[in-house]
Amino acid sequence: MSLIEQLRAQFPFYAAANPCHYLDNAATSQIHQQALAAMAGQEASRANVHRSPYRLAEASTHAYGEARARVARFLNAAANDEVVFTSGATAALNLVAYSVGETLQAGDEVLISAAEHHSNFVPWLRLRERSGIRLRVLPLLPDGRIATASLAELVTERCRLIAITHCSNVTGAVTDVAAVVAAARKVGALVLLDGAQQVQHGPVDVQMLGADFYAFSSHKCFGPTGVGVLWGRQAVLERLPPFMTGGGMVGEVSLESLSFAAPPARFEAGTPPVAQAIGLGAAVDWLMTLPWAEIHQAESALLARLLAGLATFPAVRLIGPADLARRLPIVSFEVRGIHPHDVCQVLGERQVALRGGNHCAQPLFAALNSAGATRASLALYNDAADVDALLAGLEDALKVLS
Amino acid sequence: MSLIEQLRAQFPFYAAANPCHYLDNAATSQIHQQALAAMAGQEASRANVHRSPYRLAEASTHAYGEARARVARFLNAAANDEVVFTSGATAALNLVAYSVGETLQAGDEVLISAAEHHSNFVPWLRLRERSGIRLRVLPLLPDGRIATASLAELVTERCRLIAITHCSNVTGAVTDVAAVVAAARKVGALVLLDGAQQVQHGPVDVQMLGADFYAFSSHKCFGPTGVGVLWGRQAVLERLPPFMTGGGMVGEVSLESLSFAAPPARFEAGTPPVAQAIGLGAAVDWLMTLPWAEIHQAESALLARLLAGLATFPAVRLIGPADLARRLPIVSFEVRGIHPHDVCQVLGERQVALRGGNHCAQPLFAALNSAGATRASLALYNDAADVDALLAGLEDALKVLS
Amino acid sequence: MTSSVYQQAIKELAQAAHGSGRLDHPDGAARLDNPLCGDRVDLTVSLAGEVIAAVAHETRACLLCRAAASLLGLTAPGRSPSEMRAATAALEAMLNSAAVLSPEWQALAVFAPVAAYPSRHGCVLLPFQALQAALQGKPQ
Amino acid sequence: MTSSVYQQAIKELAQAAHGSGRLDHPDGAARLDNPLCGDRVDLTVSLAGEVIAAVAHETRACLLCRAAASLLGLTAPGRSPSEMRAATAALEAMLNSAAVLSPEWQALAVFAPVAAYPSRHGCVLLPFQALQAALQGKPQ
Ligand SMILES: Cc1ncc(COP(=O)(O)O)c(C=O)c1O
Ligand SMILES: Cc1ncc(COP(=O)(O)O)c(C=O)c1O
Repeated sequence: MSLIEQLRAQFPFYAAANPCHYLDNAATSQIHQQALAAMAGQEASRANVHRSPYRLAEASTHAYGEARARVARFLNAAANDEVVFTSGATAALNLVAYSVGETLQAGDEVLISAAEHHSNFVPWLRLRERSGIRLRVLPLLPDGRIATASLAELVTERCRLIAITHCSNVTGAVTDVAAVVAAARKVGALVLLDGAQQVQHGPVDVQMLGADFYAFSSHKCFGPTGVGVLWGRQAVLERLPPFMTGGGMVGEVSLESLSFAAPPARFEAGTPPVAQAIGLGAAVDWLMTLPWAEIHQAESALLARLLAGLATFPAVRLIGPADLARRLPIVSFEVRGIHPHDVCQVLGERQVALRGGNHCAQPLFAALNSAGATRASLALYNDAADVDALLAGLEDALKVLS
Repeated sequence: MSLIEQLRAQFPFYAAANPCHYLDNAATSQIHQQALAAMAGQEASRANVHRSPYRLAEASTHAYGEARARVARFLNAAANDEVVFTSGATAALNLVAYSVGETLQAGDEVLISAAEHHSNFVPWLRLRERSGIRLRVLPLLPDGRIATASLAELVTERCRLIAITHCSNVTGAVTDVAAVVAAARKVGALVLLDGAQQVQHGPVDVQMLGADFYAFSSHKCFGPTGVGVLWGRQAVLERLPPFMTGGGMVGEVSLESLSFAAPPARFEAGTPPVAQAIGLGAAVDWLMTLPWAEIHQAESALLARLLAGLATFPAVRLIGPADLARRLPIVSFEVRGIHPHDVCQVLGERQVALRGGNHCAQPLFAALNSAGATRASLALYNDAADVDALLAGLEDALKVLS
Repeated sequence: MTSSVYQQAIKELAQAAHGSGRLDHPDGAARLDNPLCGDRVDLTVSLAGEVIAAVAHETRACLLCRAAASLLGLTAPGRSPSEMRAATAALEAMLNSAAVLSPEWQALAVFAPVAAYPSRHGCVLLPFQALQAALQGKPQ
Repeated sequence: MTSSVYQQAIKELAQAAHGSGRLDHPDGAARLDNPLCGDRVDLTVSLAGEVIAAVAHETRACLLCRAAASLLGLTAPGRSPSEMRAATAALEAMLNSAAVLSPEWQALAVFAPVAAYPSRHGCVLLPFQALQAALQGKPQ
């Protein structure tokens, strides 16, 4: 069996009758069988986490803690307690916006980029409304990459936080994190990376990246829906107030006094997504076993095949960098005179799953002067037949729609 | 087959080898097979919700919408769009505290009770810190019921919201909602009911209750972990700002202008817990088919057996109303001279699953002058053998621990 | 090279773009966005007594939405606001529950294949909803 | 009527409540709570040169926690802070990873059955952690 065949054999999606050419992985990936089995197994006989001394409760608590440890290993976190489970990347980003936001003063600055997903853009607009912070925005190069050269100008002494995507969900461009972290360190600002798109393409090393926060969603890295992660540097988490509050995260509670548990409990109010976190733990555990060099090579080859194919269509304009370095296999393009939804519709009828529109990134499309794009996003189980089906379908679409 | 046997046959928990006497249903219930299957089926071949015109995405969007419709029926909501999916009851309560909270002024009042779970207590303490609202607290009667007679005094013209539990997770006491709603209407205050404990015991009718918000968690009513519901009256939801922000809930997004989608999307930032919501939909669909009169009779009989059994122990003191009317089968008790965790430990070794401590309700225990209690909470699949195992185990515990 | 949705009639409607433009002195106007896909319709309408005298729309949208706007531009003039409300309801019913169209509104049948794609319903409905919004508060 | 955890030795320790009380002029003090279960230990400690002269604790807690506090009250006096740190580490290792105790700390073995109940580990550790907290910043 080839690597791709081996991988496909582990996904329930490919066991279904007539799986489509699934190229919408940036929206959500398919689930790995281990993640699904771990989640279902936990649910089948369950108890709440937090202390109760009967066998099922001890088992839930243990499995939930083990999931945390697995995510910590996946991110190379310095400690398990740096991993906070949330309901998704959006919730993780909102957690930082509310919690760090509470510590900021009017006039303090937060730096984002024009490439951000709405989930890392709107929370900061809202914080600006609440707290009078100043929001600065890194501009884009014409090919959609973030203009990190502007860091020197935009990171001022008042900058408290740089919140930036690790990889764009539209262009596939990977951010020059080292430059961002270096600029932040100069002024003592924190760095939050939105890793929603990155983690699908392999484990990351938060210590090497040098960031303070890292956010991602389980459903985009082969785990269940309903859970995500905020990793935070322990010393930073320890001095932050909570975001949501409720059961499981307090010390003392009365009308007169209120204290909070240490992280990560402080940030996990209420019953967490126990089974989903356990499913995610299984997914990242599996991800850590994969031959990533080989997979990256395969992904790059497919990406090259797709870009070369698209280049043969005079009506197609690529949104995003054309060179393969510093770029993930997420490919957005315009088709002159044809609306992305019409492209997606025709391709969808041909069993090619794409997504079209502004991809929750209106500021990026405004910056690149585009009304929207069709996006194909590849994952480790995609093969040349998927890419070729897209290219053939696109040829059809041009005929049908012109 | 008896009703209980029929019910048990539908729970994977009872198919496992040696299921314990599970009496920790107020913490989390076991999952129904339909809910588990619906969740797993959705995950096995999936796409994100929100519009994309390929078959899998259309199917996900449809199933997610259908889940919303099912929850709307379960609550007898006036419209499907009154149902907001959250990550749990705690998130639903925080949503109201942040969103309604944003519309309040210093000096406005929020009324809660001393019986609240921390998830409906701490968010209001935090709002008080943020906004300078005044927090008033309905006291308790000696048997733990909320003293609704104090409503007349505590609901002032400045009262904007009454946030109160539908049923206590410690005492099992069901709140006199009609009295609360009547008091609120007099001054134009909104009413939020925390239904986390109630929904496990049958469908509720939010229109008949007359509240404005209703919050609950899936995992406490036989659905998956990782999802919950905030129901809100449409006219109320429409005039509220969002809580979390991000993908899927905006209109226009730019540095200069920001608008939000209509409810429920406005309150569902990011990728929702799609598969979990679909699992919850299956759970409530099943709940709506049950013979509730018969189940309530069985639950009451078991409750009576438990209370009668406990009454034979001179060392046991009940926390909560002794009469069966207006009370759910959640039973907390102290054992003189013995710490709840020691009781739970001995019972746990005997395969009786209980929970001990302050049950995330420190203000209630402070009001009742108790340091904590052991809790047994019954659900529709419990039987006399479960109760008898508890009573026998308690006898043992007294011997072991004295 | 076929598509269940993009039949010749739809493509011709979109191409024709009946009623495209903007009225100088409208009695009503509305801009409707579909935030999830970026479709936008700017619609102006003028009334003559009980009936719609003219409709004009600027539509930046997908082919389905443009075809629907064009059909609206073709059929609305001369009808009453309440007739157009009925048409909108008929269109919605056909999409959502495959309801059969009355003989009067057979022209809407070109959109029947879209029923299978709920994510596209909004594209077809947007121009009709824009007309409703523009007529809001006007005599029926 | 048996329990793997509540063996006679543990019950006797809890009952004896060695070292219960409060020192009048302590060199260090700490209050530690276990918020999830409500256990609380108020601990005071006094030093004589390099060693712990006396320990006193007020413990409102479950039987396991009271037994652990009692064992602490019995064993800490006469030992150095660093010896007690080693004892705490040994206790933690026994609970978390069933590590074997050194001959010196065999007394802790009464808590070995608690290893099977992670939710109770905190109960046993709390008094030892309270001592660590009370010794914080003191000469080792
Ligand atoms: C009365 C009550 N409210 C709120 C909650 C919080 O629910 P969850 O932990 O599922 O968010 C609970 C759960 O313990 C509860 O019993
Ligand atoms: C770059 C980026 N950030 C954040 C998100 C939000 O993730 P989720 O919707 O899972 O919360 C996404 C998902 O689309 C994304 O692509």
